[in-house]
This record gives sequence, C-alpha cells and structure tokens, in this order.
Amino acid sequence: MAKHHVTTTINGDPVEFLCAPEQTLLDVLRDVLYLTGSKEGCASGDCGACSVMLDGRLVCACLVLGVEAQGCSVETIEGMAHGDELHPLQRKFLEHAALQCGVCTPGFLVAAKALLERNPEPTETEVRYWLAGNLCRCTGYDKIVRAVLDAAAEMRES
Amino acid sequence: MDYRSPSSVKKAVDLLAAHDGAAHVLAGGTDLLVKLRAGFVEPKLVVDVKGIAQLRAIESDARGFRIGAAASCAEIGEHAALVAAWPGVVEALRLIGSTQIQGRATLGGNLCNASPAADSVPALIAAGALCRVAGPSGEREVPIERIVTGPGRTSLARGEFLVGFRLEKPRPRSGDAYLRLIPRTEMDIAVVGVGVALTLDAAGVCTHARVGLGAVAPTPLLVAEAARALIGSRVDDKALAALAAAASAACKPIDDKRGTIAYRVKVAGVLARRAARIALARAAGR
Amino acid sequence: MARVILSGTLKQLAGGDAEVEVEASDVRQLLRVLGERYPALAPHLESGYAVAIDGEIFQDAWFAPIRDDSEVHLVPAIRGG
Amino acid sequence: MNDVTMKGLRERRLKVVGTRPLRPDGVDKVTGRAKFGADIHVPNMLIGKVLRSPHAHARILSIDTSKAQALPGVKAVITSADLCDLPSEFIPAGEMMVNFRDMTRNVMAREKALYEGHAVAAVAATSEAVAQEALKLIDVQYEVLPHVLDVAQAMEPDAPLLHDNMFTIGVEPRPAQPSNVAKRVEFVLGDTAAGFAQAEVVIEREFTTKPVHQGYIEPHACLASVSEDGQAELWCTTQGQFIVRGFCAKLLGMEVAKLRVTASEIGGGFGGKTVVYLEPLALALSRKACQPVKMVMSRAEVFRASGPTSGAKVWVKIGANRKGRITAAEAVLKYQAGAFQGSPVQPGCMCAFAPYDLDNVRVVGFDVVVNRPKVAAYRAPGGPISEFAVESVIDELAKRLGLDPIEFRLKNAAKEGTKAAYGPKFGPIGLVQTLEAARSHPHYRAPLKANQGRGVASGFWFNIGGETCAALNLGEDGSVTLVAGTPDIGGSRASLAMMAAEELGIALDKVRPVIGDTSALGFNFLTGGSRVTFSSGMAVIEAAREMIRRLRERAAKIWEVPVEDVVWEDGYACPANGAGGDHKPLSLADIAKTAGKTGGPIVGNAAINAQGAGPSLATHLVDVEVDPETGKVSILRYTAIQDAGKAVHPAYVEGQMQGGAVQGIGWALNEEYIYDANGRLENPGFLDYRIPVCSDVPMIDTVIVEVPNPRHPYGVRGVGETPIVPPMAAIANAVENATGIRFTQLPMSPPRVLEAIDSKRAALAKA
Repeated sequence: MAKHHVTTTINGDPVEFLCAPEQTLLDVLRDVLYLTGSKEGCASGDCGACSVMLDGRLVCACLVLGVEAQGCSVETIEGMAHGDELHPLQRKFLEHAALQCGVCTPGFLVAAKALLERNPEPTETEVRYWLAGNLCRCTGYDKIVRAVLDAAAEMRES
Repeated sequence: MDYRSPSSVKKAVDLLAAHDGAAHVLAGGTDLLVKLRAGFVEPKLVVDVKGIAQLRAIESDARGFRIGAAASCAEIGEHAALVAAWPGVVEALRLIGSTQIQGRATLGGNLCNASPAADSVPALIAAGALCRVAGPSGEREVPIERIVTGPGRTSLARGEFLVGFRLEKPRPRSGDAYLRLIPRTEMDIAVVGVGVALTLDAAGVCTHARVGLGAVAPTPLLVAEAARALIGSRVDDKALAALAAAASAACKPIDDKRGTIAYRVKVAGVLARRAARIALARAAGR
Repeated sequence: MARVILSGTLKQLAGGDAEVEVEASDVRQLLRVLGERYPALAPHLESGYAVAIDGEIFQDAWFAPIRDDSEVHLVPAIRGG
Repeated sequence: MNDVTMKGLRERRLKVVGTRPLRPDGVDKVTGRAKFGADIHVPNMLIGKVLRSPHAHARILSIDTSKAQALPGVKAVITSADLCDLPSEFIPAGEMMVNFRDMTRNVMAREKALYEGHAVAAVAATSEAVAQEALKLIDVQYEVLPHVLDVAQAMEPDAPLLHDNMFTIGVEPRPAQPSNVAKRVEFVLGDTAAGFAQAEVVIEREFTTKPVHQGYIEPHACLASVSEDGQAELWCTTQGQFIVRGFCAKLLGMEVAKLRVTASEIGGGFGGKTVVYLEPLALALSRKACQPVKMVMSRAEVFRASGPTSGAKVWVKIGANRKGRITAAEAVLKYQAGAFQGSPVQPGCMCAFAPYDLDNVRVVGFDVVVNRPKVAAYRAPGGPISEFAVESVIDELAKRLGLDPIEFRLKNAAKEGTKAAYGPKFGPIGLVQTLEAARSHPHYRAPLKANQGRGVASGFWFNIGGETCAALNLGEDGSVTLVAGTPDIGGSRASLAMMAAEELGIALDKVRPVIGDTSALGFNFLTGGSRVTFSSGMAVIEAAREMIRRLRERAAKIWEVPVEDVVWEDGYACPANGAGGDHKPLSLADIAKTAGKTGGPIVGNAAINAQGAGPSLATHLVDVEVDPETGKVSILRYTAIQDAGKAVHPAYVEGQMQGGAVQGIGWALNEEYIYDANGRLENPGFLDYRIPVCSDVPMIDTVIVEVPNPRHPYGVRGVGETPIVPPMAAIANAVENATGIRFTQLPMSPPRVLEAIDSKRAALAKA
C-alpha cells in the first residue's frame, strides 16, 4: 500500500514525513525521524515509555498511527528543554536521583509535565495515579514522585 | 492496509459498505492498534471516525447528554455537567487504562471492542444509555445492553458503526456508581466490574434501579433481579444482601488468567453491595 | 598444615572425608594437592568453586596466600544478577 | 592495594564519597539523548526477526526456508546450522559456569524446541514488514511431544524427558536412567538430627513460588555488522560487553579480538541481560547478508524467550528451644531451571540460612529442567526464593515461642566470626545493626488498624568481585577521562567518578567517566553480583593511585628532587614536609602541560581480580491492609534497612533499596507466569504480567547502615541485590499478622488470599 504524506508540527517545528498506514507514530518518531528519545517498552500502551503530547493530550505514541498525526502538534522529550536550560522537572529528576537506568525517564518526564500543566499542586496520590501508566522497574517510584512534587513546588514559586 | 479519515457519517458508511467487512473502524485505537500489532486483525482498510465532528461532540440539553462515540475519555471526563449528572459513568470511563490511554480511548471503542470486561459498559448499562448506530439503511437507536453479543462480537450489522450515546438527565434523588476489582490499583483489566444506578423517592425508598455487571459472563450483563432487590427497599443491609446474592447468582464466569469462577461470583456480590452504597449516598445527597 | 573443610557434594566426592589437612601456601597448590588426593574431586575444583580462607572468599585467585594455620572452605562460586 | 586500613579510613576525611552529586550521564537521560539498545540506525541496515516455536516441546523434523529466502527484500535466513554446535562442557566465563552446548541450543533450537518461544530460525530483510512476511514463509515441521512445566512433576520418573543425555550430577552412584534432574547439591553443618532432638518447638512448611521475570523496561536489542573479512562490530544492550563478546565468538567460531562489542545505555537488566539471545543471531545474519542487521525483541518475545528466574518448591523445617535459640534447620529446594540446566539452586541453598548463627544445618537442592524458557540471573539469584521460605518459618517460630520477631532474629543473628551455614566464617557483617535499626525505627511501633498487619524479614546476599579493568587518562588541560568496562545500569558512572575524584583530590566535574567498548580495556566481568561499585571502584582507586604515583614522579622531575620528596595532597603535588624545597604545588593541569617533555602522556591503569566483596544484609518492615471481602492486599508503609558498608552515593544506594523492595512487592503480590494446558504463556505482556505501578506503592523509607567492608579502601559493599530478598517474607508475615493466615504460596494475589480467608471462615464456622 502506498505511503501517506503527513504534515505535522513536532516540538514547534513543521515536519513532513511519509509513512505506511500501519506504522505507529512511535515507529515514525524513532525510525523515520530518528527522534529516539521516546522508547518502545511494550508497543501496547502498558508501559508509557513512548509518552508524547498530541495536540495537548498525553498519549502513548505506540497507540497512535503515524497518519493520525496529520495536522497535529506533537511534543516529545526532545522538545522539553529550552536551549541549554532544562525544564524544572528534568532538573529535579537529576537532583533527586529519580532515574537509574533511565529508559523510562523520557516517558515519565513528558507525563509529569502534562500533569503539572493541568494541576500545578498535585498531591502525592494524584501524582501516583497520573503516572500509573508509566512503568519503572528500577526506582520503586519513590524518588520519581518526590522529584515531581518538588518540581511542582518550585514551578509554583516562580 | 489503507487508512481513510472521512469527514461525515455518510462517507464513513459508504467506505465501510464498499469494503464489505474488510474495513475496520478506528476510534481511539487503544484496542485496535494492539490487535494490529499482534496480527490478530488484518483489515484492508482502517476508517478513522475521529474526523467526523459529530462523533467527537459532547452535548447536553434539558433532556440529557449526547456523547459522540469517538470522544476521548479524557474529554468526557472534563465535561462538568456530565460528571455532576452521572458520576458513576464518568468514574467508570476514567478507569479505562492509564492517563495516556484516557487521551485516546473512546466510549464507542470500549463498547464495540466487545470485551466482557470493558469498564464503561456496566456503568452505562446501569445508567440506561442508548446507542445510536449508523449504517447503509440509516440510523437506529439501541439500548446499550443489546450491542455486545459475545466476546469480540456485537449486534452491529455489516457496514454499521456506532455514532454516539444518549444518557437521560438523571431523575431527582438519583445516584450511580461503578466499582471494579483489579489486582493492582491501575492498568489492569477488570476481574469484576459493577455499575449501579438508583433513584429514591422523597421518603428514601428506592423506586428505580439498574445494575450492570462486567467480566462475569461472555457479555456485560443487565441484571434485573439485582435491581429488583433494591426497588421498594431503603437500600438497607437486607436489600443489599439480596442485591449481592442476585449479582452473584447472575454470574456465568470462566476461570482465566485474571480470576477464578468462585472469585468472580463472590466479588460481584461484594462490589454490587459497595457500589449500591455509594450510589445511595449520591442519591441521598441530591 | 592448613585445614580444609569439605561439605555436601564435595564431601561425597571425597569419599566422605569432611576435613583434611593440606600442605599448601596458596590456592593453586591447595587445589592441586586436593585433586591428586581425590581424583573424583578434580574436575569440580577446576571451575565452579571458590575458596574461603579464614572466612574471606576468593574466586579465581590462584595465588591468594594460605597460612599454616588457615581454615579453608570450598564453596560454590557465586554469580549474581 | 589495601594500604588504606580501616583506621586510616576513619582518620581520612572523605570529601566526595558520601555526597550526592548529579550523575554525569544524567542530562543525556532526561533529554532523550542517551542511546539505548534500539536507538541506533546505520546506513544499509537490515531488520532481523526471529521465528519461534509455538510448541512447548517438539522435535524439529525439518525446516524449509526456501520460500522465505526467495521473498524480495530478504537478505539472509539462518537456522541452527549457521551456528557452531559445541560439546557439552562447563567453561568458566568470568566466574559464571557456561555450557556452550546448551547456549547454542538456547539461542537457536537444534534437535528439539524446548519451550514456547524457543527460536528456530531468523531472517534479515530490508524492512520489518518484509522480515515478518518472510517468517510466515518458513515451513517448520514439528513432532509435538508431551511437555512438563511443574518442578515436582518434572522430577517424577515417568515425566516427559527434555534431554535424554541428562544424568543427575551429585548422586552416587551415577543414575542409570536419564532424568530432568540435572544436579543435586547438599550443604551440611553439624548434625541436624541431634539438633532437632534438642528442639522444643519445630515448624515444618512447604512453599511454592512462581517464575517471575526481571521486567526491565527496555527489550533486548542489538545491531551487528560483520564485514567481508570477518571483522565484526556489535552494539547491544547488555550487562557485560566482554561476556557477550566471549559468548558470541564461541557460538560463531570467531576470534575474540575480531569482535568489538559496545554496550549501549542499558534500560534495566537485574541479571536478565547477562546472557545472549539476539546477539549471535544478528551476527550470523549479518555475516550471511554482509550488511548491518538490527534486531529488537517485542515485549512478548522478552517474556516468552528471556529471563525469568525459577519457580520453586521449598520445604523448610526449623527447630528452636524455649530460650529462643535455633537448634537445627533443614531445607529441600527444588528449582526450575527452564529448558536447560542451571537454576540458581546452589546459591539458594547457601543463602537459605545464611543470616543465622546455626550449629546444625542441612540443605539439599535440585536443579530441574522443565519446558519453560531457560532461567537467567535475577537480582540475588536463588536467594529470594529460599529466604522467603526460611523467613516465613522464622516468623512463625517467633510467634510460637512468644517472642518478638526481631528479638528472635537477634538471638540467632549471624555476626562477625559466625560460621556461615554454608561453611566459612563471616567477616564484619551488619545484620544485627539492621535489626537494631528496625527495632528502634518509629515504623516498628506505629499503631495499626483492623485488617492491617506488620511484617518483618531479613535478607542476605553474598556479593561478588571479579575481573575488572579501569583506566584514567590525563588530558592536556588536567581533566581526567575515566574508562570503565562495566555497563552503568543504575548510576555507577557517578560512583566511579566520585572515587576517582576522591583519590586524586580533584573536583568531581574534572572527571568524565565513560563505559569503554571491548577494545578499550582488558577483560571485565559483567555488571552483576552487586559488584560494580565494589570491583570497578577498587580498579578505579588503584588506577588513580598509579596516576598519582606518576604525577609525583613528573613533579619530582620538574623540581629535580627525588620522588620521595613529593607528596600528593588535595589534587596537588607538594613538596614533602621538610624535604623537596619550597616549590609551589603543582596541579594536574600544571603537570599535564609539560607531560610531553617530562616523559609522555600520564595515565593510570588497573587490571585486577577483585576479592573480598563483603555480604550485605538487610531487614525490611512492611505494613499491609487486607480487604477481607476481596482478598486484595495493599502496601501501606515500607521501610528498608540495609548495610551498605560505605554508601558512595547515598541517593543511588537508597534507589537500589527502594527498587529492590518494589520488585519484591510485585513478586509477593501479583507477578507470575501463567501457562495454558499446551504450555503456552498466557500473559506475555505488562497488562497481565503485573509489575507494580506507581499508585500501588507508598514511599519506600530507607535507612542505610554502614558496617565497613575491610577489604575495600572506603569500606564499600555491594548493595544492589540484597533488597529483593526480604520483601516476600516480610509481606507474607504482615499478611499473617493481619489475617492469621500463613501464606506459603506466591503470589498472594486477590483470588488466592480470598480463598484462604473464606476457607478459614468456613473452618471456624464448622468448629
């Protein structure tokens, strides 16, 4: 089947790509555009490692077809820092040692950013349930939750 | 496989009709993409219905609510009037998967995937939701409990697809609730799901009730006996015990990787009782 | 002479001897002497076993010193995840 | 090497070690820049895919690949014929025992497919879609054989036999008939019959645990490129690039030096990435296609064909006197090895009673093959299973004796000088300190409500050292590159750079740590056994000291004084007190500037076989709530206490403790492999293989105890594995405390818990 021509915006930049109808947005990001910050942990929406924002909604890129991104705005981990300035969440993840192997980290950061944009003052429980779709096997989540709560507090102050 | 994104119900009907069963409707994609990846389905055409404005809309008027079949759970969960009117329905659809899944998953997809364990369906059954179905011979309205006919099977005819749902405005002193049992706190498929909707009279006697069960039979169930256990009672302990017994008795589950027959039967009663208590508190509060 | 303690499987292979005295100044010598004395033990000693000299475990360390009054245990080598 | 005595250490003020700096690889990991196994693309790259057996046990009658080969876009198809068949012999690799005959059969089935998901062929094609299409065109004829999954059933005389050449080792005389029991091992101390005769209370229980997967989030992935002259490059996600090199060279009949292996960033391993699966296949495909081949497992392939650790049956009997002293202890452990021998039953036996000071112990273990994927190491391999059983019985004994479970453990705790149940005497160990910290922790006295319970359990793991290299290279400007050979799985670049900075007396940001490929350093054993901060740390310290020696030599040359008159202090070469004149101290940068003139580049290298890894012990406290109507267990509060020897970077030590505890929570409550009647895995995904999610767990409080390991210059012990040992028993003990029911079967999933609660209710009603 012929490939589709898709016009989209990724991290603020206009991007065009060709993709087969069955290719997921994650396949496109990783293997067509080489934006490999979004990870494939399961390809079934169970691990959250491919979390991206699609028109302002948090989604798993593995559960979106590449063609569905037509006319949409996509934000990935690669767009989170501004120049050499890390997003407060990125800084807090480092300060709190909220990553060990780091493969789930991009997904957690994108998901946590979506939370704080919606709810600048989440409780620990709200953070935990919002992030329940992001699996981490290394940290036991403790330091991740602390980093998100700390980043939220800092962002509220500034 | 090809992909099309029609802009109207008519165009979608035509595409589905032209492919005579080899086309698959794509709404949120959270089930379909997993099946595609695993090779469980190999459609010739995927018809993305999210491009049809009517299927994305959530509307309310004096009579009630119209929810497009392709509106995402996240969008529905943000509709304040719906949340206030049907908290049980909303808590059920909010349990479908993670935050990420919520951003894509739809009520239409959750129903038409025809899993016995779909979270939103028992709650929508309890709420008395009606489904609007479009097809080559026009549109029809069907009670939700008549859509799913077996695991992975629906009563939709070839070329038909789900356009949306209609929920009545709740009567005064009504409340609904949905509870499910999963081994973890999130991310699991329901082992048992129970939706309860009930209405009280001014004296606190239950005048109307509907009970929906999920994951305990080949299809989600509307359990009339369970509702009868509540109607005419003050939803007291005795009525709740009868409700639990009726809910358990209605179960025709299987042993599988998610739970045993005995477990599902027992927990269906437990959750029915707990859900009814929440629905009662909500009804009493209005 | 160092005291060498054999237990379990190794004791079986050594014909039931639980404790033997060995003249050796390092691990390599010790293993060589044991292998000569108990041929059934020899293939097992080449790999798969570590030695604990006075409580401290050495793996693949031929030249770890053994004192005259040392107590040596042969223990299975540990791998870990 | 160990010229810093513990006394010296106490006097020495550590400036970097023990602090919590940002990790040097951190920014790459929070920006998506870090390259993991599947994150690489090279020109002319093919995609490789594996055809896997749909049967749990089947003879392979024939494989016809001709149609697949003819499909346009297919560049290579391989079967077991493309790998070397190797004789059955156990070869030490590092200190792992490897049977290459089994390994070559595990990466690609030969005579038989031994589990569902066992690789039988592989293709490389121009796209994933073509590769998938080609797999469908491979015709494999199977003769399906009866299969066996359960360890007890596999030990029956009439069980389906996996290997007709397997005769139980460790049984004299050698059995006449082959069986599924690969090995019997036994550890004996004292006389258990006499010990039980002295016991006033004896408890005997049988436990069952299910296989559980390591559950790393990053699937196995690699990219191989073999050139026409046989030189090869391999990029892969692994815990040990040198181990991968050795294994692949053997399986492909290559020279080790012809193969360069680069470890990508690794997205979790927990022991599961200490072996090879895709790597030899990618090399074989690339060799055939003469193009680079990338292979990535799907999540279902990860579950079906990699990992897990053993399921097991464990019988434990412990006797104690009224004073609360254990008089005898016995255990029989039957561990599933998967399709090939090599379960961690031996360390399971050795760990079982290791935390206790016992006179009479007998442990027997069986290594049993079944039609499941070959087990791989998983965090303290073998220990969590046997210690779950023992710590459960210990708890029950304490209750029967009317003793507080911590007091009972303290009365029997192993300490320095205790003869370990597996033989040797312990050096300084920290069990008593963790128990005391648990006893005095506010958690231990916090009130509980109805349906809630508290559990405590301890855990032990050996830790290892092993072959290790490290290099420090001084840059022209005085900055330092640190090259280590152990993949960084959880922050070890930080801890290694900290130790280098500490030794050299320089700021941490002057040290850039990198993980070298197999051409950068001599052999390194893998990242595993909680050995990296210990062993690579020792190598880094030795390399730093060598560099300091050279720096002093250069300073002496510059000052024209004897080297003895130059000392190294806080990052500067200084004239020694009363000697060496009044020269201005020289920094690394000063010395580096003239390095060419004073003798050439300045490096420090170390190549060691690290010995003296001290065991790490832990005690965990957990509060649970059990829903008596649904059987669901919730974790309310958790405290992990562990001896780290010396925590180099305390935040990452805490992280190990927290992560291990939560993996243990998953093992205890919900994780299990579920098979259907045909031996096919029913839950090969994160949906139904239920690892804990963020909302399942509370904060995991930690207490780091530091009982220095005298064999490490800073007192470091490995910490990574011990934290997964106590949780299962701690939770079972807490559930018992809440419900009065002793659970001997994992996982304690809601249906199992409710069934037990209902049976108890029914029994009470009858009575």
